[in-house]
Amino acid sequence: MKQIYLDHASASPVDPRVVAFAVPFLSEDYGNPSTLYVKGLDARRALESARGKVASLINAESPATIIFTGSATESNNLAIRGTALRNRQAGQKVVSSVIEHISVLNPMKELQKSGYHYETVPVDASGIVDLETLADRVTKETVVTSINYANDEIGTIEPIREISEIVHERGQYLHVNATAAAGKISIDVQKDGVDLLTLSSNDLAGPRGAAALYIRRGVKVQTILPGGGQENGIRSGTENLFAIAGMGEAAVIAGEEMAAERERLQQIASLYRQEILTIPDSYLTGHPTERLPGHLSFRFSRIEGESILLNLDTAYNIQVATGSACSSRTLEPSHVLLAIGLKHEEAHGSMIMTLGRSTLGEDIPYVVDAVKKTVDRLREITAM
Amino acid sequence: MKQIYLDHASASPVDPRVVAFAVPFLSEDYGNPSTLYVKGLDARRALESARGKVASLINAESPATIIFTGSATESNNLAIRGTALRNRQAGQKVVSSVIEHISVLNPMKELQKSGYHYETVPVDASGIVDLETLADRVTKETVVTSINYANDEIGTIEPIREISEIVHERGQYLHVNATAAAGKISIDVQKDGVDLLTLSSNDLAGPRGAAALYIRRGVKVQTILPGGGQENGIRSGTENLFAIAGMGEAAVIAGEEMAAERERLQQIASLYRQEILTIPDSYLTGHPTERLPGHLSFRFSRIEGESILLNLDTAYNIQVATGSACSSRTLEPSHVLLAIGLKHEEAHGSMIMTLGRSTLGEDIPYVVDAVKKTVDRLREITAM
Amino acid sequence: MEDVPQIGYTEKVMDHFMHPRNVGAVADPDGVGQVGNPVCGDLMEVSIKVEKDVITDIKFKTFGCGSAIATASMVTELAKGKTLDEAEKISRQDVADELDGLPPRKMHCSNLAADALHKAIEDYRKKTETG
Amino acid sequence: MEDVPQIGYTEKVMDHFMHPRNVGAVADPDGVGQVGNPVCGDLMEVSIKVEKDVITDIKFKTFGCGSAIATASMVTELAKGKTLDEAEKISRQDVADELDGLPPRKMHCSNLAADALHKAIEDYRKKTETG
Ligand SMILES: Cc1ncc(COP(=O)(O)O)c(C=O)c1O
Ligand SMILES: Cc1ncc(COP(=O)(O)O)c(C=O)c1O
Ligand code: FES
Ligand code: FES
Repeated sequence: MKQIYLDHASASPVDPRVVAFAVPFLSEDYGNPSTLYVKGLDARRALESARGKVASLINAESPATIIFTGSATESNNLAIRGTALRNRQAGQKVVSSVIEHISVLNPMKELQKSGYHYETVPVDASGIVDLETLADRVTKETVVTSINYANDEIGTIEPIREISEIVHERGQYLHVNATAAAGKISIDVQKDGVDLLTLSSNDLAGPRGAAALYIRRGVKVQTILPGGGQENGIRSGTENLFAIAGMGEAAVIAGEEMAAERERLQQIASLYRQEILTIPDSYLTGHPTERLPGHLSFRFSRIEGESILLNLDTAYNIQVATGSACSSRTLEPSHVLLAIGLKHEEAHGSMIMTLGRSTLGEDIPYVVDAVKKTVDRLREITAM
Repeated sequence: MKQIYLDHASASPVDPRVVAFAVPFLSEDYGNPSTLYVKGLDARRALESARGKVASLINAESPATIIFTGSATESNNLAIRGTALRNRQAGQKVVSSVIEHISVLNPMKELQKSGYHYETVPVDASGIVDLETLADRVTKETVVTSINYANDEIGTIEPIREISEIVHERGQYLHVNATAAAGKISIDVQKDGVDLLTLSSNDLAGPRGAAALYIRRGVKVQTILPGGGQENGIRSGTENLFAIAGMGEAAVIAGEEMAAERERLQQIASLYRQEILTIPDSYLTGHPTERLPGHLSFRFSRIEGESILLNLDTAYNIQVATGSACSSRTLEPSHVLLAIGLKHEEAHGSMIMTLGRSTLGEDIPYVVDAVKKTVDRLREITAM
Repeated sequence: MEDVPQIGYTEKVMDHFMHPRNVGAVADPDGVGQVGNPVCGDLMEVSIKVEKDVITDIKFKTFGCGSAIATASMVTELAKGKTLDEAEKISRQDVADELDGLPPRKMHCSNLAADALHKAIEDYRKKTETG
Repeated sequence: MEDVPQIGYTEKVMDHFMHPRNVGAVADPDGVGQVGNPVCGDLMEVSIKVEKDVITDIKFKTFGCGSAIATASMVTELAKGKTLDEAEKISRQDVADELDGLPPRKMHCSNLAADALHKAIEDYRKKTETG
């Protein structure tokens, strides 16, 4: 059975062009960028070239604003804890929306444990951050405010420029987790008014093991990984050139193909949406229009998401995600689905489809049929 | 000109067998191990299999004692800061030798800044930790004592079992940075009496982007990277399966080939040593016998290491390392060379050769000749 | 070395999930048990038909995960044809064992199915006592 | 976008490092300057021969890095044939520029070479004044 993978937000296959570009860094061009012989200098050039490529994708003012880390989780930790700790004399308050990724929420809670004041900002039913509350919560003691560029579970894109204005009128630095958005919609850190921005390699169809943190010039950030002093002292550890070079190349490809790919995925997504919403008691979650191009999130009443996921996988070889409590590590429903006002049992029926480069329009009828049959079968079993 | 790479401690080429094993995890078996469909479960199986392989290499009591991180730097930070912070009610003292890697020293200094009492233990002229001073410094308030299994700059292997006894008689946990030693000499965390042990993928000829921290059952460690709760809550972030699976395979190969490879490298190293020490005013640094099998560290009077390195690279395509001040980020001589009692100008003439799987005995005459000519040439220029 | 957690569902679980036995509600039931899962918020309903203290028919419905569906299916198979006393002894562990194990995180679902069965029996007993 | 730091040595530096000009000590020198590098502990020695206020011969020795060797070599080239007044004006920056730049971390080495030259001139001047 042909595999139809619709869970790109969880993990993306690395683009074969990126693999071809990056593999030589494993066994041939394996020099350590800190060494002084030619092989090391070549490695450093490759590193700096990747930095420039990532900087270009988000229109950063200089490659030097890009710090490579090992993962989006680490970039978020660095942005939040590194910035808050470095600037603690300027204030000990931090703010985020309630729908941030757990790799934002948990560093915030860490700061809270160590005495910081942490406040959250609610979102409306479509997942848009409540700007009035934001304006209330952000004060001049608020060192870091963290808002996602787009949400990975419901696809909603936040009004970052308005948010930036509010944050900068009242507080200090705006961190934006753009993990789900980078490479999918165009990001301009300068126009958007962002101080710190997280993006990850794998979400650009690059290899895992690399992510970046954009740090606007002048923003002081303290390392959270002390050691050899690589990455300008902000992130120690011998650079993972395979992953970093791959991320650079993935950024180039994403930049070049974004406009066309966005169009293509939007079309496929809109067909999916139309068809799937013909199922009785099915709903789109997240914003109807302000959403990531290849992002689809639904809920179906009276059935449970893990069952949907397993049935689609087992019977149809289709991979999707869910925000159901049953499928989570903690057996709690997605905090994002609850935050947009869903009841526990409504969140239970969540199904998330995230499209990617390999997604084909021709598979739509097969997938739609599979979803319909899956919902039907589970509704026959349901106790609701 | 054929390349003769003798700087494996800085960066190792990934073994082609490891590349072949790991590459499918990029674009085919790219599932996220936290997902529930078959592709995700297969990824989790690969992850757990890698965990078992790494556990075997160091004879850990269970795969569950292995936590994957992104780098040796991160493992060291986790071992030191994560353990100290989690156990702060048990004591706020930490100890290390003076010749630890900077990714051990700097986390120690971080703890010191936050109020911990940090003491160091000297080494003798061969780099062996002074056990009497160790016994003096480690007290029951000493939560973490960190000692390297072997030193990456001078190759000296520490008497870990004796150190373990001293630490456990007096203090609490022993962390051992085995980055330079793992895969080269056999390590048995149970017999050695180690509580926490760092090892890295690349030093096993696996890809960068993975490292491990062995945490003996019962030792409580706090995360330093809060987020999604992967790796049993101790290290968040979607698992870098390419690197982790590669590390697992690299551990298997290292385990299987260690005995033979050790023998082979010891022979080559001993020939190198014999020949190079015929150069006037040349000295071995580190321990004469208790040293890593493929590790050679020398110093030559009156000349400087960066020049040696550059000359060998440019004129002979041979890559080596140096602990000279001129080649370091900070323009300070290697703290390790100073710690074994070298004067600043003696440390200046350091040359480190670390052999690896691709090192061939047949290259010895060429390399020795190149080193001799290099030393001669630089001595003609020297102002000493 | 041990300690390797079970990864994913066993073949038996997947078989019962994909082809659940005894789905639905028995007509004119003699006992019905409904329980909610306090852990993850699911719902399970088991209905039984009883003749001479023997469970002659049993069906389930569930608003739950793969494990909930499979354990319920297994419980109905185990209970069918058993006397009430025997069926009452079917434990959470029995259900998990019959399915060749459940992932640790999913053990609580097997409670759900066994609890619903026990409640259905209780319901039957209450009705017959009072009736 | 700018801000890309220089990576490694330029071709000119490597040429001077591999083929340093004017290595050694001039016989019977008219001035000698020796400086230690306060930053990394290296040593640099420049010796000059002076005729009618013109540097007719100049040689260097250094116990230093690639950059120290190359900058010293360049300094001797720049100074040879120059009057003392001209040679005194050779600055650290001149040396670096003539070599098409140095990595930021290595700029201090160019100080070393220029300083040694200036000291040699000073030494000559002192000797001739007092002599
Ligand atoms: C929006 C968002 N941010 C951050 C992360 C963390 O990424 P990683 O797990 O690769 O560190 C994820 C991961 O899925 C994500 O979706
Ligand atoms: C002994 C030792 N420990 C730790 C490290 C840190 O490793 P990484 O830079 O890969 O994090 C190194 C790196 O060279 C090392 O040699
Ligand atoms: S019913 Fe929710 S986890 Fe099984
Ligand atoms: S002489 Fe030491 S860095 Fe140049």
